[in-house]
Amino acid sequence: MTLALQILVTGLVTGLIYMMIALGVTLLFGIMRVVNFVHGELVMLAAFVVFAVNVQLGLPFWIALPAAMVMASVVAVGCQKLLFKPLNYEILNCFIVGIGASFAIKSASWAIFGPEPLAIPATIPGVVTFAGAFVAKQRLLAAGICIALTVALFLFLHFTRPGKAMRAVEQDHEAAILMGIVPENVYVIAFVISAALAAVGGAILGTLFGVDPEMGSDPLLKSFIIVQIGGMGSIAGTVLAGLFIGITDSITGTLFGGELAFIIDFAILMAILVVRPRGLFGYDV
Amino acid sequence: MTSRTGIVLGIVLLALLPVVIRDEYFLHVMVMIEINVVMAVSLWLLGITGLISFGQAGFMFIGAMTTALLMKLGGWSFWVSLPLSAIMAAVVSAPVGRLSLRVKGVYFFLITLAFGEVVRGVFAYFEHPFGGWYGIRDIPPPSPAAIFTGMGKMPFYYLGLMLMLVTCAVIYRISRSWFGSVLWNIRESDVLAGSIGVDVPGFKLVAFIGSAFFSGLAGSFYATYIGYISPLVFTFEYSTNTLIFVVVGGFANIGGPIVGAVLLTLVSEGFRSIGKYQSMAFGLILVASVLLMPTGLIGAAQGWRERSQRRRRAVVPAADRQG
Amino acid sequence: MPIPTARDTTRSISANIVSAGLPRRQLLGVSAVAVAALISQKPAWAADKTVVLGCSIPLSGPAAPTGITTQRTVEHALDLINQKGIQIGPDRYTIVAQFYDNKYVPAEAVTVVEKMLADGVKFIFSSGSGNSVPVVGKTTAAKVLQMSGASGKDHLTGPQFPYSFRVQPTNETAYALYPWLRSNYPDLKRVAHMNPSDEAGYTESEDRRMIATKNGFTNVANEYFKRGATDFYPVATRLTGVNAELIDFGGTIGRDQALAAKALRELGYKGKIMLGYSDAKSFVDIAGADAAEGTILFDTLAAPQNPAEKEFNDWWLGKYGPPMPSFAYTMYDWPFMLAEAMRKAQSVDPVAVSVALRELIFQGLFGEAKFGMKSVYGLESSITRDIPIAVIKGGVPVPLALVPWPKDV
Amino acid sequence: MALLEVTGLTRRFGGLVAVNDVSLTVETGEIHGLIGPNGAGKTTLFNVISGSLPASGGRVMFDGADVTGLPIHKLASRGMVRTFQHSQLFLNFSVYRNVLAGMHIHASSGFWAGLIDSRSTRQRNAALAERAHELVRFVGLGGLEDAVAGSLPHGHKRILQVAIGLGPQPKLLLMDEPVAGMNHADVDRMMQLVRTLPTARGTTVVLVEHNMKAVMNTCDRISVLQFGRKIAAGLPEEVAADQAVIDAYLGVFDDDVA
Repeated sequence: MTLALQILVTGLVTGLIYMMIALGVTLLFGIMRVVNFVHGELVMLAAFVVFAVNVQLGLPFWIALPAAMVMASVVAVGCQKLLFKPLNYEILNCFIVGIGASFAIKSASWAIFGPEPLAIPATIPGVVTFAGAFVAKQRLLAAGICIALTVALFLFLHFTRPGKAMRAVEQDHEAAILMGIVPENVYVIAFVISAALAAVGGAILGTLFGVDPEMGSDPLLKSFIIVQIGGMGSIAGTVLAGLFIGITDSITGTLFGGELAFIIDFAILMAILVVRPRGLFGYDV
Repeated sequence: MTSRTGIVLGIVLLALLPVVIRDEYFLHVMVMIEINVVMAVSLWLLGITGLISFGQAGFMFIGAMTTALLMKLGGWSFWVSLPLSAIMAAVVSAPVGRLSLRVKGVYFFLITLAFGEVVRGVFAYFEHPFGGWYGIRDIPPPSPAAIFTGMGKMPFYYLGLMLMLVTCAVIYRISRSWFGSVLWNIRESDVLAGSIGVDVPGFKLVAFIGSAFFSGLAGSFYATYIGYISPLVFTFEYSTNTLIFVVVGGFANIGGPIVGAVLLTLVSEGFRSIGKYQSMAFGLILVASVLLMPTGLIGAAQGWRERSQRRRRAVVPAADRQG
Repeated sequence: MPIPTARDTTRSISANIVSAGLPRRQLLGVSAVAVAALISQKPAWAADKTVVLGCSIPLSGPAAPTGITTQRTVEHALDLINQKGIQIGPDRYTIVAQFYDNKYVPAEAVTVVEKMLADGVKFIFSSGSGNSVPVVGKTTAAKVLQMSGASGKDHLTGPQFPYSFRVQPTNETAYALYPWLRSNYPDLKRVAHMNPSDEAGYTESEDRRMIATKNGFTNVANEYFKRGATDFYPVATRLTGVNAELIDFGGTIGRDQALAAKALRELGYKGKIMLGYSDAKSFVDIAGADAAEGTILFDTLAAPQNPAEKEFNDWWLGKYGPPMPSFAYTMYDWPFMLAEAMRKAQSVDPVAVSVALRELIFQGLFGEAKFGMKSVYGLESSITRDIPIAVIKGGVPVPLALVPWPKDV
Repeated sequence: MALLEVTGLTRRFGGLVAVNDVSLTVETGEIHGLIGPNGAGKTTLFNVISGSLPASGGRVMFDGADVTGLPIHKLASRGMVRTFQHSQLFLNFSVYRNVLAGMHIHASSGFWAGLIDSRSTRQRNAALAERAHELVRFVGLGGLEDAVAGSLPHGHKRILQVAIGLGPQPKLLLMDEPVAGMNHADVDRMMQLVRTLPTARGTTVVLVEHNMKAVMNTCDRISVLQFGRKIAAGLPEEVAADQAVIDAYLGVFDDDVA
């Protein structure tokens, strides 16, 4: 029973973090059909900014975080204007350009930041115990931030003008243009939000798992899987799939060991796609 | 026909290359190019059907593993293992294709990616007979040993050259046959192709299997050439690299994947001496090439030629873009 | 062919009837240029008093920290060596290193080594067993001296590879560690093993379990995890369930060590943790001082103990700033050993140098170092030396012992 | 015997019933119109009949056989071909190649034969090429063989789509809004072409259309859908006089004549 609870708690928390990063991917995909491969690098760069501001400059985490969000947004919009827009957001070319940019950024980061893994100290150290299951307070904080931001994203999309414009573009591109919405502006907002989510993800990963140039690659791969299981472009699907993958990871990892978990994850992905080709909540692409 | 003369001349030059340049490293790079070309061209066969796979290394791995097991454990000859490996990759690809072709677009990207990782995971998990993370080492070279162990890389160069030429020739024939033209139609519009009686899932599946077949071939050759395979080799990055060859080269004709594989392998090799900046340079070149030539080198070359022809004729077709 | 005429348009397949010759011609032109480029890249031999040391190391990707640390260390060691030079007869030799990125991918590593062999490099350093094993056959055949910073046991070291040396004790550290543990921590009986799921991890796990059993320990668990996987909670949950008294992290390196230790402590694990190849400072930074407390660090130098270590430490901190990775110390000796062997052999012929290297007894950072382990691998090819051990106390690494290399191995 | 006989066809999307128990008979050689206000379920009915969507209930008999649930390409090889509301063309290919592609089912000389380029393949292909040219001329696109499909004016694109659909020599051509978005001249041209199909190509036609004038002038018989149900069927003048139909459209007639 304790084991089951431990598995659940572990899975929920990691699921929420994955979800956070995947939301940025799905947002962009929903709105402009672009799979942003640089997203993982935004996570990584944001973590380095948090490290620089928080550890090296000694300023509080709550100042470092917005700084990272701003920096990630600038890089993301830079990528949009310089890489994706010139390609008319054509999916395959954007994918490849993203891979190239990601290579270059990662490689440059190794050269700049050096070989040592760095760490951002926990904002609240310590462990919480309930009913025999353990969880670090920092993880609970991370989970809280993820939930808060997801709710904020939902409210933004449904109750603000730019949010509604984004949904309009997502649902019917042509109609949105007729309504006087300028897609390019909506894209910028989407990139900024997506980057901000990535930055928060990076800050959280940095405090939990340390900072290094490769830290964005694994979460990116994970978020691809989540986004696909949830259905490309579906926020609700991404939330559910994030939690789902978090918990399956936790179950397979705990019961069968890390190695097998890796195969099982992908097997689940394939199975879901065979049964529901567009994912849980996806629409035709 | 000048193009035919050009091809014959090219083949003759390639055949003479090791005689002119007796440099083992150069020959090794050429062998890697041959393998990359086979992979890129096999992926291109999917590309002309409008499909993009991120799991091509998975089929390569299956081919390589089949050869490794047959030759090392079974003591079989390479010449038997080679076709069997390609067939094994094709056999595995049939059910995989059946299932994965139910999804389209980005979903297909990712399901193939997942497949590649599952292949790696399975080979890594089962130490017997696949060798686990150790992989399989000391895979023997082809027979006769006198030629393949005693003469350096030259025999491998010729073997690879043969495989490359055969693969290119067959896939070129396919792309120019009626069958191939149907694949192009599917790439243009699979809905329309279906409405006029094309069994779209069937054609896609055949292209998928064919593509896996040639990837298996490349894997088999890789195994006997390098002599060592492991899950560290046939990674997602390897699949991605293959795709990059095709995209940078262009889809428009078979020259695309060939030029892409050759150029990028050489570029990457050329930057090797800059050590830690090699990956950075490769990434930047990739970005620049896609931005400057979104339809690939071949597309850019065609566009350039068309523009110059048009300028010569000074005829501008009145294209009506409504509807 | 029913496919229409050559007048068909843009992307149509027939367009290449006309163009088929072009890519081929382009291709040939380009390859000619590239060939020229490749050939012209042969290292500029600085007269006849230079020996080239080719290094195939990961400089990008997840394994990059090892490669970058190695490159910095080797550069410094060679600076020191070259200040004096290597006097062979009337000639004064210096060693020039070339660093190539093998990306920790075997095929890349093979290409790198092919390039070095073609360039006439006679001394090669290779990092990572997956990158070293596939090339050792080639270097042996070419009579090139290969030094590997890798596990890989008899796949790299043995009578069939007379010019291949392993310069870092990896799985072999267990030969020294477990007897030391038995006498210093007599209460510890139940050992759990945790390793990355790759060949280094497998090698470590195999040897450590075997050696632990020989020394009277009970192996209660053997876990593998995917390198670079961020969340250790699942693996840690498994490990906390087996009542282990000691968890041996084996081939786990870098960030993974800290994350695993942190997860284990957060999940309530109370026993001992033992790990190696680490940089103590970043381990404590990431794991947190509480989680790191009491961890035994093998083959880890907590702080410089002698002038040579001090000099190296100061140089590193001066040039790259903190932290100084402990891994660098373990990569420091071999360039000096190579130079010394050349001096002893009075030759830069790899075969002669190999013989001298095998006979060399070298005073390294951790005392006497020599190539040995004939009893295990059949040839003196794997480095043996004392193993420094540190322990984390109050958030900082403290030197604990210098465990002598067992006489019988 | 009727060429197409649809009985009790139903299609649901979740709770929504887009096509509700529709029965329909199309005789060989006729031009059958399918009309109804927006959202009446015409296109869905088309999609179900032509195999683009599975049916939730009911049966489709074509040419004496039950074809319910057959995939679209099997229906095409049995002689039932559909065209699409939005121009579906091989946009980057020439007009000639588009039409040639339409003859796919007559070209399948087998995979290997196609590869080897045998004499029989060549002969068959030569015959196909001849037929493709004939078809291009038949639909009135003669001289435009080498034009890129994507660069054609809208009206030509729709005509080209019909030509592609005629490639398999269908017994039945299902046309989804063939004159949508066309100007008067193009509408007349298209309708003239449609009227010749039964006699010149032996092709029966079912067409969904909003353009009432075109439908009334062209079709032999008309069925009317509303809210997924068939509310009337018969000769054009009968349908036009039907009170249910008038109620359904209520003034739409005038606006809709483009």
